[in-house]
Amino acid sequence: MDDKLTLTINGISVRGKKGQTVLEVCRENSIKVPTLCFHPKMPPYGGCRLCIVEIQNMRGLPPSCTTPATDGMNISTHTDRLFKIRRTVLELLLAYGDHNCLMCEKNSECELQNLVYEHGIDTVRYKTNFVPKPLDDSSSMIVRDPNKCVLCGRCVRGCLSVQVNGVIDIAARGSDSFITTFNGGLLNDSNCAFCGECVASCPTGALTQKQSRFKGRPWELKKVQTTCTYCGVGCQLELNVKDNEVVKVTTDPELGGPNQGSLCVKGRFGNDFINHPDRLKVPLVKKNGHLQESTWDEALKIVADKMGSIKKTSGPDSLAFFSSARTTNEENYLVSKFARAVIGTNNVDHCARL
Amino acid sequence: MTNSIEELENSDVILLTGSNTREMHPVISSFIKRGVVSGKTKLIVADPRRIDLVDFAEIWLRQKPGSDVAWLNGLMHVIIKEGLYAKKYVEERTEDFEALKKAVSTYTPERVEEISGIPAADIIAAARLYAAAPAAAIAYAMGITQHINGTDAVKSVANLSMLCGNIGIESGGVNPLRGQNNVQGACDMGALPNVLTAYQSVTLPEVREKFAKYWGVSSLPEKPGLTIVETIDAAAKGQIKGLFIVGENPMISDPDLHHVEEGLRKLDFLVVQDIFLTETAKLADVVLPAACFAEKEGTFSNTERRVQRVRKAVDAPGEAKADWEIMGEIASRMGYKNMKYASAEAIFDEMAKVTPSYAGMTYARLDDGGLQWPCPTADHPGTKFLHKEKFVRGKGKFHAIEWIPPAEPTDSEYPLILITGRVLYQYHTGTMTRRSEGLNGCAPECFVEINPVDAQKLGIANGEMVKVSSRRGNLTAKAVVGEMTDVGAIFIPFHYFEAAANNLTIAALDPQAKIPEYKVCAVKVEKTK
Amino acid sequence: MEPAIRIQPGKDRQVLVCRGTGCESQKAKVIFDNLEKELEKAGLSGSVETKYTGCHGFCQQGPTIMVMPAGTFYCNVTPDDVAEIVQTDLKGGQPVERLLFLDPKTKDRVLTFRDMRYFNPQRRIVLRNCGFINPEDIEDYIAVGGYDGAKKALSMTQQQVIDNMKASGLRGRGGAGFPTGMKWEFANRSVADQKYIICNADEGDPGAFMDRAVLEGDPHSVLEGLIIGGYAIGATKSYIYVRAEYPMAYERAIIAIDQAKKKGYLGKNIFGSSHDFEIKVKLGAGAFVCGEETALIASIEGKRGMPMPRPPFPAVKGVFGKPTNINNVETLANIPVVMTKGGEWFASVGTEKSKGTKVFALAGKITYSGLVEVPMGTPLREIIEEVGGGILNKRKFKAAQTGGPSGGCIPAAHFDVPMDYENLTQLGAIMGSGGLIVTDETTCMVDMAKFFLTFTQKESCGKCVPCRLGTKKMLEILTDVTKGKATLEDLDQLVALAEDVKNGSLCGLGQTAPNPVLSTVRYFRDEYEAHILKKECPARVCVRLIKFQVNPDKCKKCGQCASACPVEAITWKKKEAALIDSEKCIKCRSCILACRYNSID
Amino acid sequence: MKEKLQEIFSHHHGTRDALIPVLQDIQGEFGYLSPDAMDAAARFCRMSPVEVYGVATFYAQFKFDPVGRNIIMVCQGTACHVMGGARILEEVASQLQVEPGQTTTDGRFTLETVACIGACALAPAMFVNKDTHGRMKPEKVAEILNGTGN
Repeated sequence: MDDKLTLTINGISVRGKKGQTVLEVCRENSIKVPTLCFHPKMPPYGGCRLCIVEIQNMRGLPPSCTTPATDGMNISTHTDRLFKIRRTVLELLLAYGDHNCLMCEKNSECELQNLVYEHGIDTVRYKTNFVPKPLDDSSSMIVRDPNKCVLCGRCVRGCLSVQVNGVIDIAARGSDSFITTFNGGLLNDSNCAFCGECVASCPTGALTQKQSRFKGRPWELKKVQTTCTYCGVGCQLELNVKDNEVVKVTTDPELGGPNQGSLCVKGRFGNDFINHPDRLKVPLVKKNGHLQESTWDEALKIVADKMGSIKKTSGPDSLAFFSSARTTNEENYLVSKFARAVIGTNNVDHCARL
Repeated sequence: MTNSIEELENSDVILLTGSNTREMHPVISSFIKRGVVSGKTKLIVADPRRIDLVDFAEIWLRQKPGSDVAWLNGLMHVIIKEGLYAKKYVEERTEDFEALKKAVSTYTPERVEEISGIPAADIIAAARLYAAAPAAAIAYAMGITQHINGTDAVKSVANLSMLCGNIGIESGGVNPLRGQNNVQGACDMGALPNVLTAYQSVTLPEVREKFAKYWGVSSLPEKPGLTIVETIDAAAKGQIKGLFIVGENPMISDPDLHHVEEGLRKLDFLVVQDIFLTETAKLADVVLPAACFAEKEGTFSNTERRVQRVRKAVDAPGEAKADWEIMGEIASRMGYKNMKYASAEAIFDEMAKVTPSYAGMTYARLDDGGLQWPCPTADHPGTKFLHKEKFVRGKGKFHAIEWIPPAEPTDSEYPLILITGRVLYQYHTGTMTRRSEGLNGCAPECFVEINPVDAQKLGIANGEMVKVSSRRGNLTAKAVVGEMTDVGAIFIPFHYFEAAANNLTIAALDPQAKIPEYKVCAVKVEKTK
Repeated sequence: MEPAIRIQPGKDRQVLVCRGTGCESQKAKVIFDNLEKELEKAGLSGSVETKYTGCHGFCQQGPTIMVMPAGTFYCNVTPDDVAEIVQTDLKGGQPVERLLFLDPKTKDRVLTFRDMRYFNPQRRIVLRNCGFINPEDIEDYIAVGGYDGAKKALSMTQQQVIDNMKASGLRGRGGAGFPTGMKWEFANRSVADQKYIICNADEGDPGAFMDRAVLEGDPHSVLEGLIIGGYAIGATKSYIYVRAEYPMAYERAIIAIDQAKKKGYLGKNIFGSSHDFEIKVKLGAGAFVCGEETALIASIEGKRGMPMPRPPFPAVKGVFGKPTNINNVETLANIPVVMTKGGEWFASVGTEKSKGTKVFALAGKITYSGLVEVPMGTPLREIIEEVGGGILNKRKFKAAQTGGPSGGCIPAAHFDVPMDYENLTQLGAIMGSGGLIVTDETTCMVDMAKFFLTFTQKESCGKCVPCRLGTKKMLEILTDVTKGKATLEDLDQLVALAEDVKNGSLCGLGQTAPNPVLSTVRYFRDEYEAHILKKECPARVCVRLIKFQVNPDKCKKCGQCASACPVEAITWKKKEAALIDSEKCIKCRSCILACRYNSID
Repeated sequence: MKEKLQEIFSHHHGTRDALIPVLQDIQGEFGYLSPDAMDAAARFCRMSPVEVYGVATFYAQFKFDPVGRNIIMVCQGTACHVMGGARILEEVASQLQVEPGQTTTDGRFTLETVACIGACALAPAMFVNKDTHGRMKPEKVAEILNGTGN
């Protein structure tokens, strides 16, 4: 069966596939439709009303993120009418929140900020009696600022639909709605597993990583893709580096790998050990029953000499090697090679069983 | 894993046992949970603890610790008796079915209930649910393996999977979930006493010859070496004199720590190469500072056999160096010239030449999402799931397995069963996680999970300090009274050096895999005065 | 207009006691008990049957009772009146004159409901049985031809049933007015292993109560409508979603379902056919937005009642992801009649595009509030002046508000408008579910708009930004207007924002929430401007803008204000203008409401 | 409480679509939804507790604090508004010295508003427990409140 569709978008004929939404077709054809509550990992929500489009013979202004593309559709994505409503939506969000980009960790990575700029908003028409709410600063990993929340529900869908952790949801309704934990408590008192999916999915500064606050602006960070050092899943993540220091961990579905853009608490928040002052920096050698700082030259000489002499006097099988399930393949290969080729023993193992 | 992580989201049934997946492999648990909430997957959890995933389970089998072979045989008993197994698959693709049939014939649901404590009706229900699924996956972890009959249990799991035709199909299979980032890789690379890379046996002359040629030596040792626990024993007996430890911390991770310490102290020479001064490193004669994963290049192989790149993001602190650089320098100093490498990539390329399942891999190819072995040639796309058309060995072999009881039964002096394991916020011996502010803050101290019935009997209230003792040692920790563990069992995480659970554990080993029985030993609990 | 009701064998008369909410709250039960006692005493138990019914519709004069078959209609009955009714009427054969309805125009007592001006212009299809049958007895319903429509439908093909419905021209009475036959056809075309039909009884418009009256007074007609619709679309499962505020409707629906099950009208192989059909009742939990179809579905599924954008439409993907058809109570109550009398017959009632009748909940500043059912196209004036008896206290008609929070108003200039979908839409009001609130010169239209916006703002689910925050901002502006703090620029902003909320919102709630504002600005801009420019509330409702001073030029010196004042803040002597002591005044507006001459500023 | 919850659960099928009826029954029994009860309902309906909380707070019907022995509901429907319902609410609130949604300190009354009870012909209307009081006037409030049980 042919699953190709032909649609007209903004007067231009484009191709799509059956099963795609209007938004997906737009994106594949490089037509930029603004979105806020949309997230590619999550079921569409249709709440922010920014991705609305006009479709011939269709009532109202359907959101492109939920509307299935059908053959022959005639779609307009950037009419004056749409622009006017999008602007109103953005201004309302600005009017009922505390969006101060200068003091926001998310500055330059904020989707709301970008949308406001793209819509040429330099002043907010609406004066409101917005009353700020207190921050939830209880956790050592995540800061929640309800005043920057746009209720797009992405954190909730990340928690409920992607991670299926069930920690947060939207409570109450209407303009009283807010993101909550069970019974409205602090995040740290909740059943949160701190996977950080919510933080990663938040388009604004409402959810940010605490440890990395004030450690570097987005444009100062160099991102290096690597594989997580914790469990056997092998999540792909990005170490965010500033001045030779890992200040933050992020991930992205685009990185590939088994985790599809998710992480757990250890992968996302557990890499501060890298910079820990306890890290070993120089070789230590036991002298008079105490370990003392030494040089590579001295330490390696002792190791080579001592192993050589044990091999000589007691035979290769009196030496043994514990390799590690935490070092790389290359290094495990080398430990095996070392034991077998250099020493001549099969006494090599690692903690696979422990 | 025979199959891939993402396939779990589409399994019709997942039998999950001996894995607290939500804490140990949170990312994998999300795939499972998504499958369940979407209505696609029915989950069967077999676990002595009421782990979080029980909330998502259709059926929860709460077995007594150490009874896995029995209930697995029980499931197969029902499946065979009711004719629910994959007859065509069994006939065409497996062998020794009759032996299995005979072995499980005595494991009636009633007898299994007696051994495992699982109600007979639940055994039957679980068997029917599992057998009816077009694609059923089994996922397990150390809860299955860390027993004196761990190998038997693993074989039983494989028996069950084959019986219903689930090996070699998408979203099915037998899927051990690896606990550490590169256990898979360390095994693949031959950091094992009996095999070289890709499980090429040291006992085969042609294998030794091949490696000797590539490594530029005249011969390689043919006698399988000692495992970790055997090494410690041998050290204690004075047979091992020198030990080189790379990034391991047996002073917390190994069973019966008093015995471990005794062995290590008896050594003539101990080298520890690590990123922190671990409990083990403190006993060393020489400690070599290593670079951590963020400071070097290389590859890890994950639990689904996916080989992925590790990349350098920052410089190592001080004079610390990558392990591979250190090993190379020592080898040079010992007169061996074939371990000088310009880069990690050069090592990988050499390894790939002697490793059939990695032969088609290069760093360049790995850059795009990694590759799953076997990947034998440069144009091979990698392997999503194993045994697709036929088993690697030809026919799938059924093993007739009999259940044996745990090594150390409870008695009047030590009346409770100790289960050890992990918690979400800590990792293994805590070397890294206990130095992470956020993680350690969430789980800063050891605890003892105890059922309210036992707690009341012992006069213990939630949050009180208790002393737990076994024949080998003791520890003191806070009691957490709750329904997580069943009556008669307690649980203690092993991450904490100040209350090291392995003070208590027994070094009883599985005779085949040499795995210690971490999941069952006899202990007593008392209120501290 | 009255059905051929069933009377117990051997009895020749029947006393129908209204147990609608209005009468029930005024001791209808005591009246009923007294009636039985008195009949016993008078030895009439053998010949007179007593019966509880649903709402008679004439709530203003409740409690009401009717003696059938004569049709004698007694108003404002108290428990003490019962003995006299038994003795004089039932035993003596003479009506109790003083309890008969007094026609305000002719000043005559009217003997039967058939002759009452309130009932006369009405044409009852939906309410055909309400007030005449015992809603808790299926036999009563069967006696008036109940379930004949269902039997007939089951003997036809699905397409024939749908075609009949299309021929009737019946449009959804929930508000949007979508043709029911077409809706069924869509659901019928969806292929699935399970389909659902849902009765939307979440009557959310605060001012409408016809769905409640039907479910309470004639629940089987709704069940029958569901059976017919279920058969037509191929649904075997059904829900009635009733709002929690209607406990009696809930209970009666449950009783009706039990009785229908016992009869074999529900369950497996209904009416001996091969069709299965079951109905469950779900109680809402207090959310107006759940009247919206997709929100209602979410609510049935146990979720937050937040709407989903359409498509997919419920007819394709509804409750539990299955094709679902939703009809409201009034629509469903029409359906048995459409079946028995035929689509063509039904189409003969009403106007060209709006067929059948419409039930209006007549309330507000009207003499006789209650439920009235008139043919589509009946002029507003006739409903208010003939049926409703005109404006309360002979004040001046200002506007009629229809469609509740989603609707708008019809000003006096359009008093003769025929009430049908098209005309109302054109005026910027909507048919909605049939709430018809009458206002007079003491109603402030800004306050009215603010009232509705307060409601929608509170009931907004919060999912989409225009509705969540746009209505909030609109309410802030309206509040400023009523306080005299707004400017003309604010008014412009209000209108501009209203347009964006209307066009930009996700669901019907947000899309229609600005209607009360747009409509009142359209017809009563002068009132807005008076608030803004003169800091005056012409209707003297907005307390912050009222001086609470007697205007001596207008004062007729009658003293009504002084006697209405609850705190004795008004001094008045005969032939003198009254004086309000501002120290004592609590600004309760009792004086303003009491003054017939609008002489308090 | 456990037994009563079990009794309530026994009348329902433990799936998500039973949640609202379950919560209604719980509130019917205890007068409000305690965190423990919501947690139990979550387990029964196989949802996470926070989802139950999200659902419960969405609907106006549910209460999260114990209610008074008598519930006063003042109708805020359109007809009631036009006929002076706001004034009735004001009067009740001032006599009881509570805001809508609150309970008097002695636990005797809880004051609530309702969007519309469909008794528009009786506007303005208020309800004391199950009794309807139509065509209300502010001066009738005191008498009605006094006539209500402790």
